[in-house]
Amino acid sequence: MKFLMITGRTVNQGVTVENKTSPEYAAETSTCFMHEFDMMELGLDDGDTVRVTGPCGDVVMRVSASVEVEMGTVFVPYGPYANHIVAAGTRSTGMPDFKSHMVEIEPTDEAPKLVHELMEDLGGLAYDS
Amino acid sequence: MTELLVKNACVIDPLRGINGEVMDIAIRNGKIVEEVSDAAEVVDARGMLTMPGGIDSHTHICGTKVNFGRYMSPEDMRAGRTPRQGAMHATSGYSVPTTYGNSYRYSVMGYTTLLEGAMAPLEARHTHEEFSYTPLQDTMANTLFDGNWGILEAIRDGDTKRVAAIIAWTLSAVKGFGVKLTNPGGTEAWQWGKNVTCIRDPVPYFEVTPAEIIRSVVEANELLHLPHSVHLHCNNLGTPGNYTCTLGSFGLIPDLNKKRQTLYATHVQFHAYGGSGWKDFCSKSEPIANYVNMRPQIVIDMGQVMFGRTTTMTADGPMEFNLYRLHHDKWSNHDVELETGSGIIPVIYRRKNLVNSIMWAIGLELALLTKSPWQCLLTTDNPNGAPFVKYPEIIALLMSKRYRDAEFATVHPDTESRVPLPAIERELDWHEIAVMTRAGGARALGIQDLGKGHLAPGADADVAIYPLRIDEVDPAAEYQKVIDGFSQTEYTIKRGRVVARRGECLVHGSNATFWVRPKVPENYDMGKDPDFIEKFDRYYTVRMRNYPVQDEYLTRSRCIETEADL
Amino acid sequence: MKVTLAMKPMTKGFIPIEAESIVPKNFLSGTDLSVWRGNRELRLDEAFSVSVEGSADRAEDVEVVLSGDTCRLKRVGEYMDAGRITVLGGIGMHCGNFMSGGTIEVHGNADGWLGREMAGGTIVCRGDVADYCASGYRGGRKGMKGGTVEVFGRAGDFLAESLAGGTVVVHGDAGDMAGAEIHSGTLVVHGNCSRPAANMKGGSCYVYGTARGMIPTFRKVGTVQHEGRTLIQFTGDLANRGKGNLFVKDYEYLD
Amino acid sequence: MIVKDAVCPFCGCLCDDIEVEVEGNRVVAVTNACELGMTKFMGEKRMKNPILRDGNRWKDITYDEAIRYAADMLLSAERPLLYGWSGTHGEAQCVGVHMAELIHGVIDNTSSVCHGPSILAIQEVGHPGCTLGVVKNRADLVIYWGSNPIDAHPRHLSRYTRYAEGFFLENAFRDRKVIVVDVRKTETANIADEFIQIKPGGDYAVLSALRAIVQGKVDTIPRTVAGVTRAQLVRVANLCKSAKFGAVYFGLGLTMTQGKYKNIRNAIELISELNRHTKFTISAMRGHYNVYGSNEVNTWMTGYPFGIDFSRGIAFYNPGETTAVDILARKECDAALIVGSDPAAHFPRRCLEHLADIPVVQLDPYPNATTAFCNVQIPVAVTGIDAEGTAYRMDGVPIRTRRVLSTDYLSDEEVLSRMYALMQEAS
Repeated sequence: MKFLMITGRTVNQGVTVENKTSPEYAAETSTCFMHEFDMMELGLDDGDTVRVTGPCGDVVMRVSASVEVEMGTVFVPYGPYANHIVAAGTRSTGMPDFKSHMVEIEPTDEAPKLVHELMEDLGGLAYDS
Repeated sequence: MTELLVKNACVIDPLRGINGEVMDIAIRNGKIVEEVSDAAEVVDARGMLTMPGGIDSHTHICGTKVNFGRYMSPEDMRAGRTPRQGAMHATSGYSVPTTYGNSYRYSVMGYTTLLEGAMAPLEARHTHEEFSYTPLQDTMANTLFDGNWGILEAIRDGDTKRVAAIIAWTLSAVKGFGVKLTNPGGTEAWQWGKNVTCIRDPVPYFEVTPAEIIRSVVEANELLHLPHSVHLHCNNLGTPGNYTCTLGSFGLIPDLNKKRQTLYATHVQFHAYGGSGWKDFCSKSEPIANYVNMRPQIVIDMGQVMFGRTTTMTADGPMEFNLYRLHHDKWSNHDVELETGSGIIPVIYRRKNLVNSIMWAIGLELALLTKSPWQCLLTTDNPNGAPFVKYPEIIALLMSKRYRDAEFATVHPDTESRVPLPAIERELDWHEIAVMTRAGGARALGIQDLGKGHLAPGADADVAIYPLRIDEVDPAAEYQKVIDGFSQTEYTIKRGRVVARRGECLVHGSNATFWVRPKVPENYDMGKDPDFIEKFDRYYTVRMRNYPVQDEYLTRSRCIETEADL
Repeated sequence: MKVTLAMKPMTKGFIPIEAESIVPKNFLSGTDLSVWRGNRELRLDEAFSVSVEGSADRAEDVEVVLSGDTCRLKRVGEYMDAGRITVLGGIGMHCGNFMSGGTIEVHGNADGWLGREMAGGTIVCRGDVADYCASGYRGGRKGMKGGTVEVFGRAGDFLAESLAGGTVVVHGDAGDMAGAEIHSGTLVVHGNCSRPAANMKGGSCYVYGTARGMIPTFRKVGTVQHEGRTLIQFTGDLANRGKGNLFVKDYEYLD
Repeated sequence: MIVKDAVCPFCGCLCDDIEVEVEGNRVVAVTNACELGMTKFMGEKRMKNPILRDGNRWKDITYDEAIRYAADMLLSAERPLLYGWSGTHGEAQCVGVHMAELIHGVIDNTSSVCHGPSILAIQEVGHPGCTLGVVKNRADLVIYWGSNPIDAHPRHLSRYTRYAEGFFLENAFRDRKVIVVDVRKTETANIADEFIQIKPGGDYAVLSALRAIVQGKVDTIPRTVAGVTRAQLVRVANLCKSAKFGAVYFGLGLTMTQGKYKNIRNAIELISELNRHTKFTISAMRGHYNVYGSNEVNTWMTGYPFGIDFSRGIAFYNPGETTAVDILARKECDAALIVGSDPAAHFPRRCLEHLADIPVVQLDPYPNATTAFCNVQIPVAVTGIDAEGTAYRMDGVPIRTRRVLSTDYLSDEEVLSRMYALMQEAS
């Protein structure tokens, strides 16, 4: 199903943003907030995982029902998960289209990756000590 | 110990009564001295015009609104860009250059001391930060009190000593220098989108008039024995017929200080307008200058307008909004809680525009009709009337009737019937220019005793040597030589070092900031006043402890302590 | 005189090269010119294989032909006042900035800011143009002031922003905010575009396709015949001063 | 020990009334801060020493080695990018600008992916604004447009608007109306007196319609505009015109959606129009505690707030070309210094792919997402916790942060100054 993906700040994203190696940060920024009717349509329950495919690839997130989002849109807290599928074009303004990406969402059995796994997929090297 | 000897200088030093005498100037460790050893480095001035470093007694170079003028104007920034080179950092901008741009261009013109005309206390830290990136001039900041709630309430209560106490606390806290009133009362009214039209309109809620604010703050200023007088930007700037308001404001001022004026009225060009509207707009420089001629307690500066593009910026928020309605271009406004405000818009002054042509004439008339150069200082209210790089042209206009006539022939043809300029024959001499650009500024700001504006032993060794032979140049005829000569010094010496030579700045430098700490009796210490503290805590959005500007922000601190009569 | 500049392959291929020296009149005094790759100055012949045929006394008689991978070559033809530049492939940003005369023809695609603040002359792009074609500079009030830009492919966003004179024609679709802040001159989009002529103050904007996300503050005047097409005429943006004319074949509001 | 009036180095509210309780050089309690600020003050898990990526492992190195590495990297680059700067103090930002100037690099800050579009709009039409206290003391109407303070600036409502006591408002909560405009019914919308729900991408159209309505041109407006009824728009326009003092606070809902800066331009022009009727101001909800400071510093030193390219010696500014996302996505830089931000968490993936290809040095107290792309990371003190320095609040008010802990970590300014000194020696 196609959705408009909007990204934005949340308290939990802010609380965990200074500790990006934490599971809490990963959990918050890999959450895909969705209208419950849309979830029903896709046969999803809170905490189920979905594959979200955007213009630049796909990423696995967990869904969470939210009364704040309209049907047909999903909300994802700013972070590495949303950015894994956001296109880098800025329409020559410096600013990517963080709040206006059409994405395809489908249920999956895969679990979301850890933040450092996403980074390693792109050529980074995790640091933990 | 570093020593420098400037030889064969043709010195004009008005505060010491020296007018064109060829002499040597000895400098040791940044100060003028009687003599130096043979080991001193020698600069041969070869008979060139040598004066104390220039002092701009009213300019806008640092702080919130100046930086916002830059921020909103990338098109202005690209007009004057230079790369990093030698000791000079990169610069950008024409009408509102970067701090380095300001500092280098002023230095190349021989200016060594600058007074920032308007600093909102709440944002003072910003002004001081930019001062430290203005390395080649000593700096000081006029501090805005025009809409200060504590002061408005104290005036309403008739308590001038409390007015003084609040000024004292604030100047000390924000490391300010002088007391600035910009459209007194008007900036508070503007926070409701209103204004005061002249000195008798009450300020909403506080119910005090601009006249009461001016009188009371002038008295408080003298109670504190501040070096500088109150620095007033009159109400009603820029509107036809405002000269009556200006005269009314001047009429409020008694003569309270023997050493200097009691009121410094800034950019009076913008306040010397006749007419009932733009259609019959005309110059009223004559009544203004006549009044100043009879009142030694008043010093004004020109606020000269020069043709071309610039950016206007002032704490006078409502005036800027009115300008925006005329020009319909960009408009920025920034009200500051409990204190003041500001506005910014870009403008272009055009020769083909009658009003602009009259404005251009009025500034020159004020300087030419004011008999004593000590009472009318040379400014453009940079960048409001024009960027300061236009000063050499203004000097030439004042020194040459022929140049004025040549320029006059290019302005709007109807100007002639609206202004007295064509009939004015006076041509200022080198000495008068020296007064208007340094000595007069030092006296008006009250910093001559701190070693500014003259070259007596003990003074700061700030010296400007211009490539001009005053015995050879006839300024009335050779005005282009005057412009060229004042555009670029042969040497600019700051604190005893050659900082600029023929257009190039040679050292990185570090500024000193002058500020005032009036000593008040315990019962007038606002830092301990329960009512003051309570209101501060309730209505400001920063904590009182976080408000004062810390010592870290001053590269070199020159604190002036005064004893208040409270 | 014909100057041929064939781009040499670069080791750090992605760093853009600024080549404002590539203007016909500069070649009248030889090819001893430099370009900049990032913060390094290069001689023209370090970046290009240079060949010159014939000679000329005036810029009008100079043609510069660029070949090779010129997609990252910026500022070609800046301040050009006469002569001709032909780009066989694509061209980088800011081609023809401040141009006042002569002709630039780009056979491939052009990157952003093609013909920025152009005052005269002609630019033809056979491919697509990226954002801000024929626009102004940041904070400026005037975009292109004169001359002609013709694009045979599509245009990106902010096409002809603040257009203040001259003519811009795009044969394909244009992106979002085509002709925003237009105050004079003519913009023609043969295809579709989004939110044309936003905040219009003057000038004319024609959309021969569909105006998507039509701005709700244009007043519909009626239909007109224009070059064999029936177009719906609107007057300027009422949010501003209601001046200028927008003609569209079709429109959709975001209602 | 309790440190009073500490300054919170989290968001642009820059709250300066925080009480921090310190025991044994650890923060044990934080009073007055919101959850975001409290977590920042209590932050642990700092990186202990500089690290160097050595093939597929990390190696500890000394500060001297790390600083030397960074200086050499930047000196040899043809187009270095110096990015971040919002999470550090002004004094460090100044060194950064000098560095960019010296090595002819590009310096950009996080506003390019935050309120950069707002700055572009301000550069077209100006900015009628005010300090936060003016709103607190006067505003009887506050509009949050595309901003969600409950999540992003939690104390904005209590310190300055909805719940703040004001001098000219007898009962602030009752006398002050709050309107929220958003595409989502956020928690902030729940505490508003009026909620305007716009279809995604419809802000520009709604703002145009409001501008026309404020000028009395109601008839041409379609019955609904981007999901908002004309009746509601007329009601809101009247509310605005009849307010004594109105204040708009907008957020990334305007800067990140279609049209980007044109949305903000339209909002500013609406406010300028409203000033013909009453007093109105508009301000951006700046994110990082010192992103505005970075804009200020850049502006007084280079003339431009962000996205400054010194490749050619002079400062060149053109967001969309000289901004970090564009440069990385187009692979146009060959080295990167990251200070006070975490682009790997906040930039689209294509940018990260290039970070993986070029040498990267980061100054940050914590391991973060960007760490994975670093060749060297240098841990530093946290401004506002173990380093002092200047920060500019979202309304331009500069405040000096306090130090609440003393540690051995060098501040950003100290590390950068040492790097800069090495570069000056070499050039």
